[in-house]
Amino acid sequence: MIQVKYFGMIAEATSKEEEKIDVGEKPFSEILSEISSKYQLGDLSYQVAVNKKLVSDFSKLQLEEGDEVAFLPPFSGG
Amino acid sequence: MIQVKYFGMIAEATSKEEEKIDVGEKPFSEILSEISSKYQLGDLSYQVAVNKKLVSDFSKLQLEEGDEVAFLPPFSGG
Amino acid sequence: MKKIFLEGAIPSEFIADSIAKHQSKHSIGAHNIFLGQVRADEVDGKKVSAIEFTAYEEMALEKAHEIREAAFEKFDLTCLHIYHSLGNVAVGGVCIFVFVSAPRRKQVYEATEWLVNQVKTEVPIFGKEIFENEESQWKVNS
Amino acid sequence: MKKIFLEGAIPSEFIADSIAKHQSKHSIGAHNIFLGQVRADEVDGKKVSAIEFTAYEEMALEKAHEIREAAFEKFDLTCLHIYHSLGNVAVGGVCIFVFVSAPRRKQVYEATEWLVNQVKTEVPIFGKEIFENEESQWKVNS
Repeated sequence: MIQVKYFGMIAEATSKEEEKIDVGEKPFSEILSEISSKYQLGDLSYQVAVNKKLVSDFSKLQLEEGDEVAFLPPFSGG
Repeated sequence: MIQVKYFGMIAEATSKEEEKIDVGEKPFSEILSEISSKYQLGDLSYQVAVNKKLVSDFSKLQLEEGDEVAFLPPFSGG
Repeated sequence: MKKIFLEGAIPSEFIADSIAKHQSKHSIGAHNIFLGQVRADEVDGKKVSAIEFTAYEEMALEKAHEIREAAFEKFDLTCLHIYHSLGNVAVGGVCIFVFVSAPRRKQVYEATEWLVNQVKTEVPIFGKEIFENEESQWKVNS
Repeated sequence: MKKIFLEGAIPSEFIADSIAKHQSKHSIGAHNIFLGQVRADEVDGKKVSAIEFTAYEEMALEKAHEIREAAFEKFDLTCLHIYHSLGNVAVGGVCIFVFVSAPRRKQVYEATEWLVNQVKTEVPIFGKEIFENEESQWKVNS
């Protein structure tokens, strides 16, 4: 199981702030596209962080039990 | 009569903050050198303001009754 | 990890306190402070009445920590503080407070500007502009 | 002519008050504040304990007025304030407070820096550093 967190306009689209997902052996990119289609995030702009670090190369990443994945729309603090 | 004001280290050298001086028809440059020699200001760095404006060209200036002349050492506010 | 979030607008007394606390540091000669204040912007005839801030708090604290370290590398500073609001900040309220102190003034302006820009672009904080008619839109940083 | 001088150190409450007063101006999005604080510099083994400020006050007010006008020409500002101490300011005390407000942040840092430099070079204020042993020397701006 991994922890998935949604923020800002992404949390509005998913109507939830977090959820646990069972990912088994699936590659990360597949998990991301499943979430994206489930909640129709296709038109939204976002970055993905794993364990609080932004990820740019999804292909190299294999999630582990307990990882925290966050969907982050453009930052707009200040 | 004109009003002469001294500030900062110039006021320390003159031991006074202001005085009235009778200048008659004397040119401005002559008044300045009289004051400078009287108080031995020769080694000190200063600018002169007439009626609150810094003066750069002394030759063109003729003082009038009631003018205010100020001896200003380098500014060091802030 | 230093705390950066405050609930609601940052009060002017909080800012005064931070200033007063630095008066015992006698190597400091210059402070520079940036405050971001919520503006009553108008969008299509609707007026902003507040911004609602949320954040990925744990990541934001880590990022703020990295930014602090980088700032101390980059500029000759004695200390620096970053604070940001969470939750609702009405127009006129201060939502970001960046405070830079150094022996001399030369670098404090640039350091403040750099820090504010880093917070805006690198820290996962999300602002939602609430209009007077209760509609809202997600804030976009320029 | 706006008043710029305060007797003694500028209290943090005074700064907080100035900030609070701007919270009703809803076109403002960014404030930048510069504070100069008296440093315990060491010169030939003697430590500065205070700076004693005097000024040619009438000329200083005229100059500050000119600087204000020039700043509003040069930068896109909503308001700006300049305050400077007269008399004795002990180490750790704030002796200059420059406060710039604008709709957006872009120019506030540069405007603050420019204003502080103008005050230091153009306004007839004279600082005398008082050492702990009661000797003194005239401050030189760098």
